[in-house]
Amino acid sequence: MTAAMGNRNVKIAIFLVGLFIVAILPLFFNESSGFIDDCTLALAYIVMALGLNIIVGFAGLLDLGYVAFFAIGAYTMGWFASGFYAEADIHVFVGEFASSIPGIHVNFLIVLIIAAAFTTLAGIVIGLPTLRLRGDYIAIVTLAFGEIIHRIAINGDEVQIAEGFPLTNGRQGITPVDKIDLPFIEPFTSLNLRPWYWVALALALFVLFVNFRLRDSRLGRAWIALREDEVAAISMGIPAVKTKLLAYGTGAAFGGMSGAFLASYLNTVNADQFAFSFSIFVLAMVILGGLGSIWGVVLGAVALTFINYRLIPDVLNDVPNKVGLDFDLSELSFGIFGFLLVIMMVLRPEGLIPERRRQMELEQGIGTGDTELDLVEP
Amino acid sequence: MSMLVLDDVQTYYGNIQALKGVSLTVEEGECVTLIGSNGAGKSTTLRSISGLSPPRKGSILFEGQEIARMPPQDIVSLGISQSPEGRRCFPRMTVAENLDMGAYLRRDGEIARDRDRVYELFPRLEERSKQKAGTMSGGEQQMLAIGRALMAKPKLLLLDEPSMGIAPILVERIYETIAEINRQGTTILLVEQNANFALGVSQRAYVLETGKVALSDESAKLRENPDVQKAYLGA
Amino acid sequence: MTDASPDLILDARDVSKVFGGLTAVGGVNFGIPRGGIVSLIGPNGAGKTTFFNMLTGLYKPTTGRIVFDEKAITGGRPDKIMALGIARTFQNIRLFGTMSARENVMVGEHARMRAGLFGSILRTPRVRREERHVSDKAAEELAYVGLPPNTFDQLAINLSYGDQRRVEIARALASDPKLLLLDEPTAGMNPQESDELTALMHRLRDERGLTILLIEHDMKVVMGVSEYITVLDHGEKIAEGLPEQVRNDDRVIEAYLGKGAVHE
Amino acid sequence: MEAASLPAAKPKALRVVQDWLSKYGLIVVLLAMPVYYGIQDLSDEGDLSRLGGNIVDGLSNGSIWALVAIGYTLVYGIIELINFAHGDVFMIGSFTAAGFFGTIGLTAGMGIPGLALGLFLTLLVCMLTTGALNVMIERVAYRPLRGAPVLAPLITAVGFSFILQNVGLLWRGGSQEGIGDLINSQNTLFTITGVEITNGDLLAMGTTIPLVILMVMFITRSRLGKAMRATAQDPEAARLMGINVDTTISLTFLLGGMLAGAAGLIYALYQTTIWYAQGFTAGLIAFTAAVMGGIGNIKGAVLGGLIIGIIQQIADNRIGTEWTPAIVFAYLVLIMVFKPSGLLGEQTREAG
Amino acid sequence: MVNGIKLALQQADNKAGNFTIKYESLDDSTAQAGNWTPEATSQNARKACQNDKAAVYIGEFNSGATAVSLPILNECAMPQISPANTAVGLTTDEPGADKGEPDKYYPTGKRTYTRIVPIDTIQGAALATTMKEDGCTKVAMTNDKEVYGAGLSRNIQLSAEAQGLNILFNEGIDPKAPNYRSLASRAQGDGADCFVYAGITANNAVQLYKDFAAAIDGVKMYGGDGVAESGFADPAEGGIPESVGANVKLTVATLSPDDYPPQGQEFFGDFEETYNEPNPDPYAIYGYEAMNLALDAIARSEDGSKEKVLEALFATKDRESVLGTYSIDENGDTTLTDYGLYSVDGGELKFDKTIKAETGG
Repeated sequence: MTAAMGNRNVKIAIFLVGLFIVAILPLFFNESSGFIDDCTLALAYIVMALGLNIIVGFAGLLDLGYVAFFAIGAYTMGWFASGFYAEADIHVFVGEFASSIPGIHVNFLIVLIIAAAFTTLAGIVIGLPTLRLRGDYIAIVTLAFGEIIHRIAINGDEVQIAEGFPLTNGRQGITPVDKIDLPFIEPFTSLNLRPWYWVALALALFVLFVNFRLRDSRLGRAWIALREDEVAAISMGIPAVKTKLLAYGTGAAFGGMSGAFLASYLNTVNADQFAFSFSIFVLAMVILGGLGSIWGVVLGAVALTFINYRLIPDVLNDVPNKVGLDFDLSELSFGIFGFLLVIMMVLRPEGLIPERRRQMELEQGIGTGDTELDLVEP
Repeated sequence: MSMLVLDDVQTYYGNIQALKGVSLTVEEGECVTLIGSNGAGKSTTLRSISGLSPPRKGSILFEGQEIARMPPQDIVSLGISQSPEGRRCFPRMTVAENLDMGAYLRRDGEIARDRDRVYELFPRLEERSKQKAGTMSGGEQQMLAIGRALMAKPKLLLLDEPSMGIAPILVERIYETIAEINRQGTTILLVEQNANFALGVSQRAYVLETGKVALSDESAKLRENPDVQKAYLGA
Repeated sequence: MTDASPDLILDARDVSKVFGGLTAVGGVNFGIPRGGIVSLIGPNGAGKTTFFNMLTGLYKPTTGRIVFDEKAITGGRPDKIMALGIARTFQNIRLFGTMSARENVMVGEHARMRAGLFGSILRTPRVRREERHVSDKAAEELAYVGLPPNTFDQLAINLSYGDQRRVEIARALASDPKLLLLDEPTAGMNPQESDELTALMHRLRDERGLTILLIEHDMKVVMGVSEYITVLDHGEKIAEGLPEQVRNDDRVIEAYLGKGAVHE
Repeated sequence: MEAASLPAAKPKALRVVQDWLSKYGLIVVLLAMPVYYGIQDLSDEGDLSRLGGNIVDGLSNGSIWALVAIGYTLVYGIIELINFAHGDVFMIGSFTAAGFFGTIGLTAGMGIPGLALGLFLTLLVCMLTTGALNVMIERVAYRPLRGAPVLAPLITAVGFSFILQNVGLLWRGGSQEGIGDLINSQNTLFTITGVEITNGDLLAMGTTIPLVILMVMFITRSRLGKAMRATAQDPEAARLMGINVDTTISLTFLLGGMLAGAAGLIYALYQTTIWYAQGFTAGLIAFTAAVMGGIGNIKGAVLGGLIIGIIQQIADNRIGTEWTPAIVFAYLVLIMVFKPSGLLGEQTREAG
Repeated sequence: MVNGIKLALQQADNKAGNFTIKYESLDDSTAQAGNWTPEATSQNARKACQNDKAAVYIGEFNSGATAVSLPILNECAMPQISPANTAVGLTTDEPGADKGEPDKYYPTGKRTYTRIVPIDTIQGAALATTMKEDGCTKVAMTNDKEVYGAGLSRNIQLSAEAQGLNILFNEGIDPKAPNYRSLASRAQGDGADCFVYAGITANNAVQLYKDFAAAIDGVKMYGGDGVAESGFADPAEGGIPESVGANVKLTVATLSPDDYPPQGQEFFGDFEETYNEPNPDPYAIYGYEAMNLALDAIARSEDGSKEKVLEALFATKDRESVLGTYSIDENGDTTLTDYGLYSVDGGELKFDKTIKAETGG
């Protein structure tokens, strides 16, 4: 027992030291450095990947439409914190510049909560008809919802909620979006990225905490049970749809929060961002990191973010130049991205940091989704 | 020369060792039973022979040929076929198609004759030849699984738990047929939980415990053995 | 069981289930007296497990009405029926392999727990207390069914077959059921283990006042433990009565038992 | 077989509605658009030629989706993998076709016999290329992951999809490219009751129908076809029959790839525009078609492809092309709600 | 376009006044998305801001991307020249702009953005005027829904309706659709005699024009500068067939090569020499001019600092360029308003005439 306690203390110590390093990291870089930018994006993607991890990793629901929550979160930011609804003139706890332009401008923290609420609601609406289905059918229906939301985003400019209040701004995007404006500190700017980084870090820590707590809880057990043997689980009194909805709704909320943050950070809500390939991008983080493995997913998100935003555009593309070749690698960038996905997956099929249970399921062939009831009794 | 010789066969699932050195022999024309409690390694022994779970160590000689690391299709073509645990019929194929799959590797002209022979052994299958296997009862599927294995015209037939989950009345019928198949000249290696019946049809038997052979003798003698009676027959 | 029996814990009337065009269970009347041990036997494909699945809510009956403890449960959701007091085990053991024996049993208590999403995230004192309590209770149940204490925290997949069966029963018991459904509990057990299980069933009934419904092929177990037996064939009830009556029933012998089937 | 959790007992009226919906909902969903617009046409224009035109166009487009969807369904049926790279194999088929036209110098001006021969040659080349490509992908990206977590090959599939798209991008550039209209695709061949049938329609349906019939016959009748079905239903039992499962899986990829190649050629001839990302859209649509029809079921895939083709054209014509994908996916969701196993869904291990 | 920029720099010998100029190309797409992304765009803008030596930011190509980079560049007062943006709202609040535009793009309140192409209001009017002159009555309109396409289509529609043309529909298209046959047959059913597309080639324009040409006999087809490139006009480069091209007219804010001042003539010669491409896309010349304007502004500034360059940029008056003589007004817009009407002939764009369009009809 004491050994276990000691072990636990060591872990906490390592975590705190790591956290300290991560927290002071931006101070070592220029305040608008590309590295801090990539880190901020990585943190925002960690929030999404950990959200998706609750859905796919914990509850075993293959969601190919996670981008829907990114979209809804981002649009919440667009609706409530930009000049998009210029007919309205509502300002709630916002800074000087935002107060000076027309539109609905609500403080970031409030929008963050609204975004979480909206996406949870959307998660329930999408989940209710979907989660009754099994296995890959969930995948295809969530994919379908993701695409429907994408289309609504693109065509929302034709949909008027009220006169002068279209649903979205279509491909033209909602730009610019209000910057974060927290109480007691200077308003954020596009050029000083440190505060953005710390906000993203706070969000990531929050979702990390929730992931850990949920994994070792009554709900966590119920999700494993449903994942491994749904029939046995419901026969043990676990309400399948409700329990899955809790996973789906929670995961959705984090997608929405990250989406709202990114909308403000990137200063735009553009319908073309919400394509199927983004769902795959986040899913790849989860699977590559190790399904269900919290630190694995964090690592997966960081790895793919840096590959996509730094390694390929800034490092690899310069290689031919450096060796004196007149050859533009940027034409090859998504081929390289694909190639890296294949290589990493083949080398580590169970993920970078595999989760203990998942690995066991694999070795023992448990919970392969074979939980059907037989039509004819044996 | 014995038809089948297993020598110190060790088989693993992942990191778990299921067989810890099984050695046994089957002579041509015999019916041999493996009994033992669940998890003793009976099914794994059969899977090792048929190539589904190749052993990590040890040798398996079939008619003098080493088959321990051959792929299943080569083992089938040498004349070993298996009726697996849980029957494993192709549920969306008809009875007749399932039987045809049994003869997949054969290219001789006697397939139709052998099908008739199976129908003779299991008249129920002929009645249902057009029915999808998945819609049949467990007992009927068991007949089909044995019939399908016979369609490969095996020299050695491996039967894994033919009585599992089947009504007593059908168990009786299936064992009568197994005895008949053996009489007609097919060598049989049988794995059973239901030791009473199995020892009834076989000439010799091995008792497996935790991945090793614990005991082997003629079936009739094992039936009299008090330890076996207590553990496997329910005295 | 006929209408004359006043205290039925479960009363199924005219229950049938049709899959596609196939009648798996056709118009069966079936009752279980409170505190009894009742068996359901019959050949494969007779509809026994389908019947089980209707009682526990996995299948919705095509026709008929099922009353449990004076509440209609026809077509109700499995988790709700479970919460009312019907627990079960499965024909092929369906434990959660990557969980320990204790965790498996804790899943069985799911319906009795209250911690929700926010409670789980915040881990309030109440939630901590509940977790501790449930964990202790799981250990009690495991001890009750005779699992060696050193195996409580082993993964279910690594337990011996007989122990897995025990854990499955403990998991069913964890929800404090009134009616326990056992689907071929002795399948794959050797005679010695079967005997132990028979003893456990008697204890459950005598010490805890549980009612037990059993599907079983092993006639020795059935005859040894049942107070009452119902025989199904092709989805219909062909016989019912005391063990002796059923064993000598011509239709039962013809359809199911065969002549020399019962070795004793 | 059904969803494992059932709704709690509900008031009677609601149950009646629910029963009615579960019986007829699917039919209502499927017929809603054609019937609504048919009535509208009859009242507005007095005949059904506009709807007829939509349906003919839909069948032609749909037959291309059908061929691609078969590849999805075969692969899913046998290894339960959503093969995201399949659409891009189809794209490579189109590109091969366009490249080969140029190489052997096919032009619209040639006589019909020469053109027919040339196209037939192209068809063979395309089918072989994409078939071989698909087999190669399976060897490199999926076979090493057999026995790995089920989602791992999904990511390698996506990876290969990116790689193939990049190949297409380098091959023919980044934007849509018009290619020679060899068969005068949009020239009217004849008119039935006001509905124009074009050369392209004839080509699409005339190539698809025999290919589908051949494929169904191969799978139901031939020895290898039976081996494929057996492997799909129970790979381990199949091995006990002496079936070489790896070879059978390769064969499945070969067949799927060949059909995708044929679809690629038809697409190139019919649309006369190709681009590197066409496979992504096509893949999504074809996969939807496969699921709609009941994944694992060839006839279902064909039916799903044709239905989607028709929905697309009606939506393009009446509602607007920007909404079309949303409508297709909404249909998918509704069909899944009313019939979770798909239109002709068989019991698959996964779907239950 | 990048080639045009590079050429200008090369000709100036990498010098502007006393300053040596280095050009750094920043890609605004990512591997995962394959298209311009806000992440990469804002990163590029910040990179430029962070670089003390950066004096001018040339870009973006997409108006949507400019909406992202402009507010960032505005914060660090970086002078920006777009060679291609035509969206109205980036600089003015004239019709076609959304409410709140353009102020919302300028958090510092100071203008930092200029462009050398005329805004959509003018092109929309030019297209509408042309259609009216050609005798169109019922017009089927399509657009690609992007900032450029949607904005232009709005302006065409406003102008066309003012001139009495009947707009049957103005459909946003799905650029990923395999074809537009059903949409074309709808236009045919409605009796359309003219067709116009506002958008870029890369959004499936070739297929769109082909399908409308096939569905409607003798339809007259129009397009804006978004499709005025060889990739659209030349069948050898995957563009529309010659038979379709014969019915297509396009407006571009470039004049006839013959009308160009001498420098312009020179440009075409040099471009051919350097890149072995006799017929550069119209945007090549914009890229070329954008760089030249940048060099000019740097040279005119005294110290090459961002503040001075910005001042110089907005002080551009009567600059003689390859595009003609123009000034930059206080909004950052060019004073050029002439549009050239081109027809497609044998796979090449051929100058027809210069249109003097009256905005708003």
